[in-house]
Amino acid sequence: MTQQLLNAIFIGSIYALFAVGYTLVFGVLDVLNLAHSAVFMLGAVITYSLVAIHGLPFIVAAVVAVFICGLLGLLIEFVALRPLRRRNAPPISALISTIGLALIFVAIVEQATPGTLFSWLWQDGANSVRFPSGAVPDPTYHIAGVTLEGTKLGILVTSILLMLVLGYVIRYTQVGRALRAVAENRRAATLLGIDVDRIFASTLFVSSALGGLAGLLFGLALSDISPYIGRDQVELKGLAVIVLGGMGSIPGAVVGGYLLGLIEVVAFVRFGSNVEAGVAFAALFLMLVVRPQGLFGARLKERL
Amino acid sequence: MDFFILLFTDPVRFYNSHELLIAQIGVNAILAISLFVTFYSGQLTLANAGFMAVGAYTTVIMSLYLPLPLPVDILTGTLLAGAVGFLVGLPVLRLRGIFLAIATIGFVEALRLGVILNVPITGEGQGLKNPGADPLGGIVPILVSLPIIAYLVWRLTRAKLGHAWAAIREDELAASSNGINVALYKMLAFVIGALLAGYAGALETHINFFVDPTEYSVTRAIQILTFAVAGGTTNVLGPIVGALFLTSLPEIIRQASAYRDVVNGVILILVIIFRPQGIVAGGGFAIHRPHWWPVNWRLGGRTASTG
Amino acid sequence: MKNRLQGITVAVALVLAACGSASTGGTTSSSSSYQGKTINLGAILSLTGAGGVYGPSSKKGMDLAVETINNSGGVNGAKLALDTEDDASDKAQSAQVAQRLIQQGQLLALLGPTLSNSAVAVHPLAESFKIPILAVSTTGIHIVPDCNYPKTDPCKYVFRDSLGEESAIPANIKIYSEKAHPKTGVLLVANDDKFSSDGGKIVQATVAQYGIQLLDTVQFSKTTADFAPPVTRAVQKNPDVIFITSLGGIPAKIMIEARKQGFTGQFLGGNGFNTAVVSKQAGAAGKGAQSGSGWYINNTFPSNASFVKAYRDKYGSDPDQFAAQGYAGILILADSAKRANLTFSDTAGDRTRLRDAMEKVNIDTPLGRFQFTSTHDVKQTIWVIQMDGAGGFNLVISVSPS
Amino acid sequence: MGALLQLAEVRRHFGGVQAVDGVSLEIESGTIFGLIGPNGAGKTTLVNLVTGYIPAQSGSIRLGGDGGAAELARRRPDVIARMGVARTFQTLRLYRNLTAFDNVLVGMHARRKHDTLQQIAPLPAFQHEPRARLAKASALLERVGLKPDEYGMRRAGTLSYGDQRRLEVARALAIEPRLLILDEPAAGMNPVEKDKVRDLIRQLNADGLTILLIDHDMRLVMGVCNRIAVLNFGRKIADGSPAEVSADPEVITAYLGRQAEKSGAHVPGAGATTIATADRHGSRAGAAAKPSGRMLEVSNLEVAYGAIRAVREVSFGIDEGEIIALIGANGAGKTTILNTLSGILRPRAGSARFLDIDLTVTSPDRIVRHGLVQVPEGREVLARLTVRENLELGAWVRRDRQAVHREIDALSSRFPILGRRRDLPAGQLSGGEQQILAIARGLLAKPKLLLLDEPSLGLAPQMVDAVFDVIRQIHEEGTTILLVEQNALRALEVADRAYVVETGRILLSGTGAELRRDPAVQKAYLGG
Repeated sequence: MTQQLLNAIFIGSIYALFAVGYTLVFGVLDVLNLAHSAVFMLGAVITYSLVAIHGLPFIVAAVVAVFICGLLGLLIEFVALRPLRRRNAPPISALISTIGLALIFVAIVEQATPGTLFSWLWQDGANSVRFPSGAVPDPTYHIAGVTLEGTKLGILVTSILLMLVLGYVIRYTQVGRALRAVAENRRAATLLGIDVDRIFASTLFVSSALGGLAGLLFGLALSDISPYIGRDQVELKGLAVIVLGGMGSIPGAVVGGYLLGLIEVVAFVRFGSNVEAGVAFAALFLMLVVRPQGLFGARLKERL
Repeated sequence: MDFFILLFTDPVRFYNSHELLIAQIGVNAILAISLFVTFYSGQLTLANAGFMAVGAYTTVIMSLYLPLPLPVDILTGTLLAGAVGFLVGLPVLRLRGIFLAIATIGFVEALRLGVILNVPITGEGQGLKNPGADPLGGIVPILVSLPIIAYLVWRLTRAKLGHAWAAIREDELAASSNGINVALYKMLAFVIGALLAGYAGALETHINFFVDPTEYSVTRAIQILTFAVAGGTTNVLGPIVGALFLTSLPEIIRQASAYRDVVNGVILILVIIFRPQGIVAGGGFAIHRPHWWPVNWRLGGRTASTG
Repeated sequence: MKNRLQGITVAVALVLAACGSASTGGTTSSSSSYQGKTINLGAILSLTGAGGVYGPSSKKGMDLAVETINNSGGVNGAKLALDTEDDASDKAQSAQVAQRLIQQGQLLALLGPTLSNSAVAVHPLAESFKIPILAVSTTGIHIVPDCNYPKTDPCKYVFRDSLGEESAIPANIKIYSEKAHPKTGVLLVANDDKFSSDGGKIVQATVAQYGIQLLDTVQFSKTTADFAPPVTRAVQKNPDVIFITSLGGIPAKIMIEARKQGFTGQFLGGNGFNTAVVSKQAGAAGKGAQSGSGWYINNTFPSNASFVKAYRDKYGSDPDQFAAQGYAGILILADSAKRANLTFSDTAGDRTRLRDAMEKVNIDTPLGRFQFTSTHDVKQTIWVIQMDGAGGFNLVISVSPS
Repeated sequence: MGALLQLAEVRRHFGGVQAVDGVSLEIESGTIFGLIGPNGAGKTTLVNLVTGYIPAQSGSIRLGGDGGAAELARRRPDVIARMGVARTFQTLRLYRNLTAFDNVLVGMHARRKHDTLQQIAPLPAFQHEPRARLAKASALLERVGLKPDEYGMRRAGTLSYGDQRRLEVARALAIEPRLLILDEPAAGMNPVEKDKVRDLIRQLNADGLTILLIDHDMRLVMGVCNRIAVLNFGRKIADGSPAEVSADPEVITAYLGRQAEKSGAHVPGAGATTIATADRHGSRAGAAAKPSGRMLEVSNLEVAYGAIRAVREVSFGIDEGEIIALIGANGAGKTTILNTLSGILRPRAGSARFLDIDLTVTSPDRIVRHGLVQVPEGREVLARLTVRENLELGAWVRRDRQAVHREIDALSSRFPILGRRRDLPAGQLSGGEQQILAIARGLLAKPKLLLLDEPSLGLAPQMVDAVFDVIRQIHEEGTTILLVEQNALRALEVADRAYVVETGRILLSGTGAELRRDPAVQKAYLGG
């Protein structure tokens, strides 16, 4: 059971890290960025290719990848979100345009094999790979019958640190205040001289950078990097997480992440494995029915 | 392109060699309509994939275990889907916009991963073969019912029912001030949508031989949404065109085979940006020019309400 | 360039050998000349989407075979033409593509589709159109001959050259238990795709007869992010064997996690293990993981050696099981066509003739000596292999067909 | 004739605020009953209680009728509507994307049989009823003065403001109500349109309809109502004939605010108001001293929302150091003018220059950076941020953090409420406190020109005084101010010059004193 609880915490921190970026965009822009999972995937893929194909040391590769993912965030803002915002299209159309981007990102990686257009980015097509052994040290400790994996501990620490930093920025810095101001009332924010569009762009940058980071940590700790890790493994779980925590709430996303990890593992241990996959969504459904604003409920406004 | 060449030079052969595609278009069109109905009443739901599953599985299971005529199986599947729709609607219809959408996603996945994969009678992960399947005959009921359904829905939107839906979509508060029982009419839309989705699901099992859980995932739900939104949700023609367009797209752009999904995505984005109201919508064939930079600086719709 | 030519000539020699052997294989068909004709084949493969892990390999194998045969004078002078279509790993599209190919009218046979789910939709279609279809990668149950399952009438036009899990898994378990006499095992199975849960059922059905007690069956979803929980549960039962029936990267992820958690026992599995990618991903953790395979890359008999060489020359990378089975698929069809006295005028008739000829196939392929059973399933040597911990495989033993 | 609607001791509070506080009134059937009161007096809340949008917390609301009276409290809005209570909305709530016809047809919902079958089988036999309905719909449009063949097929959103108001009335009539509640039907209309509305109301009443009329426009209300009740801060302060009510001193106070005795008018809990903080003076000294020059120049400004032209050929200018007031009724276009100056809206024509920048093209944030700052209507403080954070954000455009912090401290000692509440979410402040916060926030941006939109909106009289004191002070400290007010007389007290805006046009202009004496203005704001 201890082992399983540890497992829960590790999964939780990955969920949380993914969801933080997800929820940030929703909180500030009122749109669900369905390309977030694709950026998550690219975070892992880019890091991998920099290490395995271009032979950079892992840390360098990671930093570069995270930055690139941030830029992808800007791409999302400029291609999929801003044009729609300009003409007051309903948030649902942003849903579709981000789906479109996600499709493109995944397809590009999925089709990249040696000798193709994108072989510099990825060479294993739809296959799933892991970082070359030795690229990163991955010690494993066995203490009192429990297994502690270095990489996972790494993730745990990183994600907690990051969330603290992010939390601090948002709560105590001028930029953070501006962010919350825009989230609450774009008009008022504008009248204070805040360039709302710039805030949106930087939100996308940060959110996507976080998403990318989450992705590469995922690939590292679970030795699984493929075009589908975003879409299949975390996208919907991430949704469940931000709903549990309260859509748009950063602490909500963090708590929600760990909560979901716990729920899943408990369900797995108590009621057997086959229920585990469904439980996240049952939880999501119930939470919305019982308490739509989630645990750390922000206000609910109509969004359609 | 040879897709069109064949279509125009030799329609008969085109039909013979694309019957399944056409059938699939029909099914998808019905699904898109089922989403359109709820959308028309101002609700964004993704539950259709789940209702589909109910319809499909019920039909197949019945034809496996009960010696009843096929229509009975299909009818039962459809009605059951409607019933499930009602039960799901009770709790979720309080929710609005994206929240309703997400709740319904929860329903779909919980149904798929939680129920279908754990109830032996559904064949779990292995899925179920449909003995009654007849890919070439299966197209008939589809092609027959699509126009009927389209017509019915079109007339509904013209009837008192439709006016109430439109009113609720436009402004729930004003609607109730006109004596419209908002909750009731929302539920009606939701259930009708469920019935249609269930029916489509039931029909689909007869053009492919096999039902398995993977088909009734959120991916499918979102696909249905894109049919409707890309096609346009101002009138019932939109979803049909959307389904037609997006379903045949993979066949049309086979040339781009490897990067088909890229093309898919690009087209999706282009449509949503240049035709925000969908392919079929008011404003004829006007193309919306996006103002890439703040020529006409606006903040949301919010400003227009001040003054 | 030079050695590439060699590769091809060897392969050619092979094909001829194959035909020779075929005629010794009992058929008395005089090989009539097809000079200037074309034998059109169609393949439905998953080049994009989830099946993209397998489809492309199959395609490479087939293309290589077609090229080789055509470069060596074709089939009684007739050229082979292969039309490969992607089904995007989607069942519905798979059936649509199949119908289009069939209705184009001049195809004599189809290969594929890649995924079991699609096969279930496509095969009955081919059957009802009376066109031979050869599955080259599907290993689930109810593929042949009962493509109409649960209807009992056998499918006459459906064949496969990919070793089914029904043969591979039991053979593998048999070999291992005869060697190591494991007492206990735990099954880890993905419950949301046909291939995996088929495999699971087979394992459950097999273990008993070798006195292995299945302590637990842990199901999981393909969408599981972290396999620590299922693995923990399995490892804590500390079984002698962990059976894994799943696809893609999952087996590797499980092995890695299990080793981290201190599992020292044996991994047994099926076709899910048999690609170099999996072995590579599993790395050291996978060392010794054992499975039954339809093909083994290091087999030295000429029909395989030359295939592997030609493949490396053409694509600059190692072939995998799916490439081999795709390649074999073309050889099989070519050989059958050779003996089928095709008319090239009456397509329906030719399709049936081809079908009849296929039933009598008996040739050397990269998979080994190949025949069809009376139920159109694979009759070949099963190669029991182990991951070598460095992205490759070692042969444990070969089990010749009963 | 008995009472059609009876309210007894109806109460409703939101959080701490008593929105409707024990109101009782009776509406005789067949009469026109007026309900007036300053903004935020609880008029609309009362309507929402009657129509069931907000459940009353206590008291009873009874709809009289032939079959005895029925209790409305705690019924669903749609039920109440079907019982014959129809309403229009203060903020237009038309189905903007439906045609005028469809709007009316939807209105008939409650009085219409389900026609699904007829619609599905559109046989001639079935067509008579729909045709009858269409006829009725066009009759209703006629009745409110919209030509069916001209407007019937146009989307509601594309109609002019006045026509939309009319259409909303037609939609309300479609339910064949016994009681019609009109919530500010004449808001933002010019005198001609208002006269039309008055005639329409009279007409409807003559046809035997009982009407509850809520409006700001005294002329209108006084003109048509048989009886009037006045609300202020949720309480009924007067009830009687137009004459009685307009004579009532309490009513006049409520409308004009107390004539603030300059002495001892303080922000509640304010310390010595004279502490005009040292460094603010320092930073302003120059500004105050500067010879006054043209600061803002607006000429022939025209702004439109879609089809509706909200502002037309507006021209005015502001010299450095002035206080200029724009006064006028709701929806007259004052706020639109401010938002255009702030760059949130773009004019269709005309020019607006502030110092050396062109306001019609500069982005809102750069406009603020150049020192043109708006304190928006309804405060728009960031409710979920603390008072302190709101202030910090006020200085977003500045980089001199230390100075900012000093000023914040100064402000919080100057307005002790802000000091004491600094760590509370701004949403928890009272209206007046929020207004002060909003102004303080605006000051932190170091404005050269400060736009104040309705600073006294919905404030208690003594709060109004406090706010105007603050305005006077900051003006004395050298900030130029453009003030938009409904509370005309108070605005005119402080303003150097003022412009009277009506339906998007500038009607009159002159010094504050002149306008205060101007009978036209008196009339416009006091009726009688």
